[in-house]
Amino acid sequence: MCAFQAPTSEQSSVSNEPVVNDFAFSVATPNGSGSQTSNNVLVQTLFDMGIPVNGKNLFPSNIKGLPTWYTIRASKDGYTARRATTEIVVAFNGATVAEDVAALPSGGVCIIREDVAKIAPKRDDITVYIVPVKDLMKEAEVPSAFAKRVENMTYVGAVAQLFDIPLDMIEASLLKNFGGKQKPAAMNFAVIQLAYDYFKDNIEKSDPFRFEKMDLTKGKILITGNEAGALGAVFGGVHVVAWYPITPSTSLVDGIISYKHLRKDPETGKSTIAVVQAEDELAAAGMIIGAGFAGARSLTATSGPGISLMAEFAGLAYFAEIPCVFWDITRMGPSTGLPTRTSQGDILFTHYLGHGDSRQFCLLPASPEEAFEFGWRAHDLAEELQAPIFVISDLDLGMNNWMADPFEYPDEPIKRGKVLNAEELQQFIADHGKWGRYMDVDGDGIGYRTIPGTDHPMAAYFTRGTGHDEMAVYSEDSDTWLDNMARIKRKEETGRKLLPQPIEDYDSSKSIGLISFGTNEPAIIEARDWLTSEGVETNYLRVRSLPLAESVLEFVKKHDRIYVIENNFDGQLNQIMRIEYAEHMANVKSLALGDGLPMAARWIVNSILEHEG
Amino acid sequence: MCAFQAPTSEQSSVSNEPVVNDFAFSVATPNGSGSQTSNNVLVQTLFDMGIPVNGKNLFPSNIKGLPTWYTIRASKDGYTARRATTEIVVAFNGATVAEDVAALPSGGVCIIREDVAKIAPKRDDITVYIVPVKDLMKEAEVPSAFAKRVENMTYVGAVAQLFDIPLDMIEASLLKNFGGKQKPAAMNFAVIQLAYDYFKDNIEKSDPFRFEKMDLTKGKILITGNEAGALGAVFGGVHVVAWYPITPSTSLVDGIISYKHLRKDPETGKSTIAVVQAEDELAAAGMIIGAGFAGARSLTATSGPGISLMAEFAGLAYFAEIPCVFWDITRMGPSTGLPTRTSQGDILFTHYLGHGDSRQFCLLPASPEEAFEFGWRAHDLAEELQAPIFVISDLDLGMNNWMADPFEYPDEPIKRGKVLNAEELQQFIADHGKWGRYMDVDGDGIGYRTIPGTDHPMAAYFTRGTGHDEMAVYSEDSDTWLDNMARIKRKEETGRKLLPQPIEDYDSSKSIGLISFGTNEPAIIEARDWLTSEGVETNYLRVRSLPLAESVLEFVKKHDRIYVIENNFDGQLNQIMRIEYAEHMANVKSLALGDGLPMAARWIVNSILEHEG
Amino acid sequence: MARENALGLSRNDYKGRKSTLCPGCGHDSISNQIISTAYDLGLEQHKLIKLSGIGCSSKTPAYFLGRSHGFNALHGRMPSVATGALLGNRELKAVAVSGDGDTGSIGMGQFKHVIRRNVPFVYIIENNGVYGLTKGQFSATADEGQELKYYGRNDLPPIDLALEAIIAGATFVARSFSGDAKQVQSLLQAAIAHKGTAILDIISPCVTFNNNDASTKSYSYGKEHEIPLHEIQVLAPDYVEGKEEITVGDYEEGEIIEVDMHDGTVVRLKKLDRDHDPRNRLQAISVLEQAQREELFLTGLVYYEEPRPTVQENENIVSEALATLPSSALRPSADQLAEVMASFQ
Amino acid sequence: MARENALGLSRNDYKGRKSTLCPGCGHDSISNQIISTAYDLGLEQHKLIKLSGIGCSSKTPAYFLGRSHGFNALHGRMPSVATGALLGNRELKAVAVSGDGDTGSIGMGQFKHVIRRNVPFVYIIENNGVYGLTKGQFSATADEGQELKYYGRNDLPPIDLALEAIIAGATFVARSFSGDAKQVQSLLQAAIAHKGTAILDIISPCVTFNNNDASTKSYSYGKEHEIPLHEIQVLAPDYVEGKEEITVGDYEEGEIIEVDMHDGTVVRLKKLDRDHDPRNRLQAISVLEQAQREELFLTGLVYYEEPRPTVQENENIVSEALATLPSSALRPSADQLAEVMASFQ
Ligand SMILES: Cc1ncc(C[n+]2csc(CCOP(=O)(O)OP(=O)(O)O)c2C)c(N)n1
Ligand SMILES: Cc1ncc(C[n+]2csc(CCOP(=O)(O)OP(=O)(O)O)c2C)c(N)n1
Ligand code: SF4
Ligand code: SF4
Ligand SMILES: [Mg+2]
Ligand SMILES: [Mg+2]
Repeated sequence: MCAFQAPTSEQSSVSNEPVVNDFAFSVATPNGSGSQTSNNVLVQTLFDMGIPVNGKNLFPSNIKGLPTWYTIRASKDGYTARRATTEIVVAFNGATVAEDVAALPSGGVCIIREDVAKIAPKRDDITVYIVPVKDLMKEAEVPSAFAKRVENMTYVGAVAQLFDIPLDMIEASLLKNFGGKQKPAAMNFAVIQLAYDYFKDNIEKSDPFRFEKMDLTKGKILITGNEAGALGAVFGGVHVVAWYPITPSTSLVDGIISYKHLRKDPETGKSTIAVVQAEDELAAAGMIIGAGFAGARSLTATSGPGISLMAEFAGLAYFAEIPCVFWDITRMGPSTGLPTRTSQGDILFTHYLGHGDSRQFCLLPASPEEAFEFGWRAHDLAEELQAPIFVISDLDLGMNNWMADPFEYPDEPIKRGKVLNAEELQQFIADHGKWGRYMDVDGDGIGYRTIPGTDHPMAAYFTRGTGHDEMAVYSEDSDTWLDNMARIKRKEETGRKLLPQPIEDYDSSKSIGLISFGTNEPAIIEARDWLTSEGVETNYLRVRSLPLAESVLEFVKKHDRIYVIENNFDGQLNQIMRIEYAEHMANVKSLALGDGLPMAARWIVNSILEHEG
Repeated sequence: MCAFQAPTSEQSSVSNEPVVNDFAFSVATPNGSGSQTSNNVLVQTLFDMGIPVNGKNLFPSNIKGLPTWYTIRASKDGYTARRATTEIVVAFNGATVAEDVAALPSGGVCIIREDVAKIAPKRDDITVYIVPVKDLMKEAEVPSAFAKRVENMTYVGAVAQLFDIPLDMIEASLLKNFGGKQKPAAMNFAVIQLAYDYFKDNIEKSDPFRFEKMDLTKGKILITGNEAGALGAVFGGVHVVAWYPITPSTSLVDGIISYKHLRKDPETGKSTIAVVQAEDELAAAGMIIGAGFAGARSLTATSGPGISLMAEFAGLAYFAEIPCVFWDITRMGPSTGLPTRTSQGDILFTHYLGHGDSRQFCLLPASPEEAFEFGWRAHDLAEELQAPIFVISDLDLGMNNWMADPFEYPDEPIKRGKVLNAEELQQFIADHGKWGRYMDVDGDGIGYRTIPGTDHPMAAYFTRGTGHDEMAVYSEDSDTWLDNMARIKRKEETGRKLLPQPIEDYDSSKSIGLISFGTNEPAIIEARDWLTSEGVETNYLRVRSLPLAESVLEFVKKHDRIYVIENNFDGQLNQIMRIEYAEHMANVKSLALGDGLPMAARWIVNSILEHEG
Repeated sequence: MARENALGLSRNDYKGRKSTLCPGCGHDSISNQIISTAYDLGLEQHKLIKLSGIGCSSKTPAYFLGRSHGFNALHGRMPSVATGALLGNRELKAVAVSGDGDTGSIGMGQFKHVIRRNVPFVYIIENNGVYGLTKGQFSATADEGQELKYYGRNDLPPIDLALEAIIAGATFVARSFSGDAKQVQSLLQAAIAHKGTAILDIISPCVTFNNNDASTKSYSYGKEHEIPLHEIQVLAPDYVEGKEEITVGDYEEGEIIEVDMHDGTVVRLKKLDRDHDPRNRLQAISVLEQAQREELFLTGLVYYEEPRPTVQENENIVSEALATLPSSALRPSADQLAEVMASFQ
Repeated sequence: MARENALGLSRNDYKGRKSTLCPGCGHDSISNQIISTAYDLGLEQHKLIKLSGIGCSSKTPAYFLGRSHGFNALHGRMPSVATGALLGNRELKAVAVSGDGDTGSIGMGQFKHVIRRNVPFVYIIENNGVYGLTKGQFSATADEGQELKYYGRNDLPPIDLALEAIIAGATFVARSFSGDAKQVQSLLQAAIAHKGTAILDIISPCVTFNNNDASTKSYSYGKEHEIPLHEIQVLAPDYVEGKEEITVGDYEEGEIIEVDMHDGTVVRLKKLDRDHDPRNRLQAISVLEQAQREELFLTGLVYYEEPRPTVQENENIVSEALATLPSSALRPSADQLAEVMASFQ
């Protein structure tokens, strides 16, 4: 396979006009060869040049050797979605060079390692630049222990020279990448410089692509969704993090570990966050539920297989009403599936996670900003709703670098929900005659809880996953059961309003509406412009939580035709909408593609044109 | 609480006319007091008298002491659903006597232990018969080790005398109950006789209820669904049973153990069924999947918490296409819920069990006959579809005695599906140039498999939950992934037609249709007659498998109004229908009640009249 | 007037709801010992939590310490819930109850790992050799070769949960018998003082499903075969005089082992027939290995080790309860966020 | 011409697909030893199955025995899948691979219980002290106090999987080093002959994440510190002469221990520096306990016991494979059904 697709006919060749800041290039290397640094440096430098950019890493489930691709897209118009096609390939992997070259459009560019070039297919309609890696490395005299990893700097030099990236800026981002450490930065830069000079002196540029400084990234940041989510947790007051490693969620917990220091007690230097690597996902879930029961803010991060394993605990948290936060950084399923490919394929299962009549609250971030915001807000919501909150992100958001605005500092005080301390409990009893954990005195389905350690003889209650009355006492009575379930469903309605509401771009003159969620956002933005240019005007609503907000239905009703766009196989958001609004789904069409790749505008446009055309 | 409900106004009193073979009585005792034998004997005897009868046990999640009720309903018209109300109560439990007496209709009967009577509420409008248990037991001179358990025989004698049950028939079923052992039967019968005589000599009957012989049970059997399912598995050729104890599924495996002898090798006396008590549900699932991989027929039985724990393995079996059978004897959830109460609350979760885009085949038996039939057929279907099959029964069917027709011997040869032995593999390769585990040469989504042990150099393949091509080789290629998923979904369509199709009672003159599944059947039968008598004519379709058969949609389309009747909170069959047929659900109404009790006709009738009235 | 402890509470104040277990169930005796111990020690119930898995045994936390928060979690998963709760609030003490099925079968992984993390709590296994609540299947501690009415013969060797605990790194491992009230109380007292996971494997007969004389988990077997490794006396931290008195006067060299617990409590073990020093790991393993081989019902403090750091110590968290830190400790400042943001620019 | 074994197959015929592990990974060496052993023994591949969990280690079954059916199952759940497969077809032999994370963390429960059931198969733990596939987190066998680049210090004591196996009732437990090809092959040969769960805990360096000299799971550490408990020679069932020869001639009394395996294979252990009789359970436990305490890397056959009945024997199933019984053995007759039905009338 290859990370990018062969161009379709309408895009099959590149014109000879200069192309500035509006093309994509893919770097093909074997996994574990250290190309990540090269790619990061390139992305960072383009970003520093003020060019809207994104980088998508398509890596294998393997530590070393299998093919990996990194696609960097610069877009003067600010589009940050994956592009289905790429104009330029850096072909540094013999194992994939055939497909990599074949997928280039006519007029495309191939920057190729000398040894790889020997086995590459020939094409007359593309420009080929050969990088003499061996010679350059010999010249560079890098200590042999580092040679392999530094090799990839040769293409950085080549790219910089060919497409006009200032070397000093490359040097700066290299230094940044090495956390300010001069020595490794210098060693790598020397190789870049050599390659740059080699290209300057020996290669004649014959392609139309070029970068030019802009100022569209000013004030922006480049960050992965998992780092953003981690920061959200840290600023959201998380106390207990329990997890079990699994791709692609691991870096979220790594992020929490690396920002734990922000939550040190200034006097003692001790931490206010505990991060425990559990023995498995069941234990991780149990730990965060235990912490939630104890009144602490807790979080786990996992992916599909972990979500499956946590189902029993998720049902307990739902039914015993324990605040806690689960992150699902979705990867491709079913089963172990494709551990390093992105997907939005867990939302139906997660929304209904747990046997019996469970229904979970889910947040659906679409960007680093939201990963941060939902990251802190999830802990407020968990305590306000006394329920587990599932933040469903995905590999694309979690592990790729996204351009974002610096995060807004949480604009509200921390909300701990309805927790009674000893005095408040006393008052409650005075007001209501008694206190019971699950009494719904406010009519919102949410009781008042006490936490262990509350020094009051009536404060204790018994938490359980078995049937219980409003005093938290075991009960098998039918009416008690029904009352309790009805209250929990009432809470669901409270949540429906409290959770992040959809974001709409609506104009009553348009009759076509798009509905989506999460990381499809950039592709949809691009697709809408593209569709407009094809004469198809669209409105757009992005769902940000489950259960579905009421405005989703309103949006559906206001349109003649709705397309629900998702990155999964079954069209699961559409399925959830069908469950909730079957009566109004006649004009709703599901557009679902679960191919493991971040969504690209092209597919959306083509799919919609097929119906609208 | 109390097992039966207070009568509604229209049913609040019993007339003075003789009532023959058409009433219900409930026996209230503390759990673990041995009343099960008494109740079984009464049900068996009524059955032997040819009277249509059922017994529903409402027991606590406790070994000894908490209240338990057993409701026996005799119905000359053959209705076997639970009745919401009861005319007679055998009040042998002081802890519940207040509610038990209060719930009787005016004109009802209370047969009460002497000591319980002392604390019972007084009512003028019911007939009360006091059973002097202590005196009778003294007279009986039962050895003290047995005294407690035999006490309950006193009400058997009382009931027999009061309502005209022939003592010799009681004696016969008692003997049967003790597996033909004379001694315990005689000891128990002596107490029955004493109570009978006491009632005959000292009590004047002043109520209208009476039993009379009929011949409506001729040729029928009385059996629990779990015994039926167990027999189905034994006649379905199951090889490997792995399980972890959980109410209410345990008796299914107990049943397999007790009928294992039918599958002994005649020569060696060795078994062709292995039954392993696993260390937990995850291991049980793994074992049956391992067995399925090895080509054996395998089964596990569990309930909701186990289904949750098996989610990851269920996804693996789905995606790696391993034949195996899961029984879910549903109990009340979410979470640990009410372990001894019935529910139909797992079908949505089970149908979509596993993260990613999983979708499981489910069978939904409604009777012992179907539990048997689906029991053997599930193994055929699993091997034909190369997929896990989930048989979703419930506590009501699984653990209560149901009247049924003797099971039909499987009318088809055992189907092992597409398995190639060495010669067939050779032929396949000759025909198709190669063989790959997931090649879809028939276009039905189902490949040909080989099993370990096949003596052919090309027979081996590698089973995995990760992405794979049709040769079963690991692949991360997008198109390969999509092709594979598309094939699996094609298989789903094959299954949709192959699974047991719905049973319809349709008459084009009627515009109202009822849709349901599983154990609601008897209540719906009764409700339809009742509704007819109220002027509301209905058609009826019973769903027997998921994904939904095509005829379900046809049925929906043919009606003005559809009611989907379920024993759960969320109306899950309705939700599944909405997912599949959103466009056609405008006139479909969900009637869902998940109160832990087997469904009663009254609720259905009232609910429908509310809408139709 | 009812007797009172140091907090002015009666023993009744340490009870929970009425038990719904079978009359005579061993688990109820253990609940009673927990109640007595907490009452005697004058424990503040609001500083305690009670946890359990699922099973008859796991129901019991509802029946003791009615003024403590409790959590009846999932089958086999109590240890993880305990870990989380004690990280969330390290000021709490936890008394947790599990069954032999709950711990030895479905819970084996969590049992091992909670010990390895040294989560400081009292972990009681109410060991009856069967699954009580699901009506009498063999558990993983059932005797090899035992026959049960419904489930036939048990072909598998029993798992020794005390031995498993030691191998997993437990620093306090005891075995006892629910019929030996005094020993259970002493061990509970010591376990509560222990700064680490304290494993109490208490044989606790199931009178309904496994009380046959032949079963090593029956009352009669326990009564007849219990061999205490030592007599145990637990001296509270402030109990100074008594300590000197007895040490000096009544016993000869080698007849008494004194184990100093972290909080000043002293566990004094008086030698009986056997020489057993619970501070020697290999000896503890050997004695259990021998007990297993020879079917000896040895009870007492089998193993004690100066505790390793607890999970909270390893996590290096603040000494107060995380759960009740003020909001100010929960959210870094806007400046700190700005600084982080700058690093991504 | 390539060399051939008794079946006329070359060593190549025992290979699988090309490995995708990191060059130099210890796991690849073990795959090679499996290939060599199967080739040398002339095993029929269609009578073998290969199983694994999830991890770098668990990928390896794709790289050996390409003519055997394989199952790469779920993380930590290989043992249950193996149990089911070997009940479904008892004529198969199984070689299973797991990792230290796969077995020691998520898989601890199944590890214990598969051993307790004595499922007859070869269970190889490719033990590198880290989670390779998820990029270098500590596993439960990591050294206490070890530092890793991303995950800081490991505060927890390592789990000794060999010791855990013995306590769980394993009848064949060995430890080895992937760098010691000869010993690995000998142990594999003996393990394949064993009628029960054979546990091989093989230290197998992760060159990418845990190959620092200080790590006890590194190549350099293994090379320098390995202390074989004995020299191992495995004599196939038909190897009679040699047996007598050596026993009589070359060694003195007490210098050789011969372990007779169930199928006639003889494992001959020649004494090196230490006296270790693997047939003594307490000795095996002690030696591991000591190794753990003193950080000794002892390798060899640590424990061997005359095997208990296997899971298939306990289940008392027919001696043929259940999976391929004829249909006639799968469905009782109509008469039998009628008889059962009558009993419910
Ligand atoms: C996940 C799950 N599986 C199975 C059960 C059913 N179950 C309840 S208690 C129990 C066994 C209890 O045995 P043990 O832990 O020994 O406790 P005991 O009742 O003997 O005290 C089982 C299997 C359950 N509740 N949850
Ligand atoms: C249920 C589940 N949780 C987590 C993972 C992610 N995961 C894959 S391999 C692995 C650890 C592997 O470690 P180990 O067993 O030691 O094998 P190694 O890679 O070191 O050989 C983990 C946690 C998974 N695949 N499935
Ligand atoms: S069944 Fe056994 S364990 Fe359960 S309450 Fe009764 S005696 Fe106790
Ligand atoms: S990461 Fe480690 S364990 Fe995995 S293949 Fe590489 S060297 Fe082997
Ligand atoms: Mg038990
Ligand atoms: Mg490892």
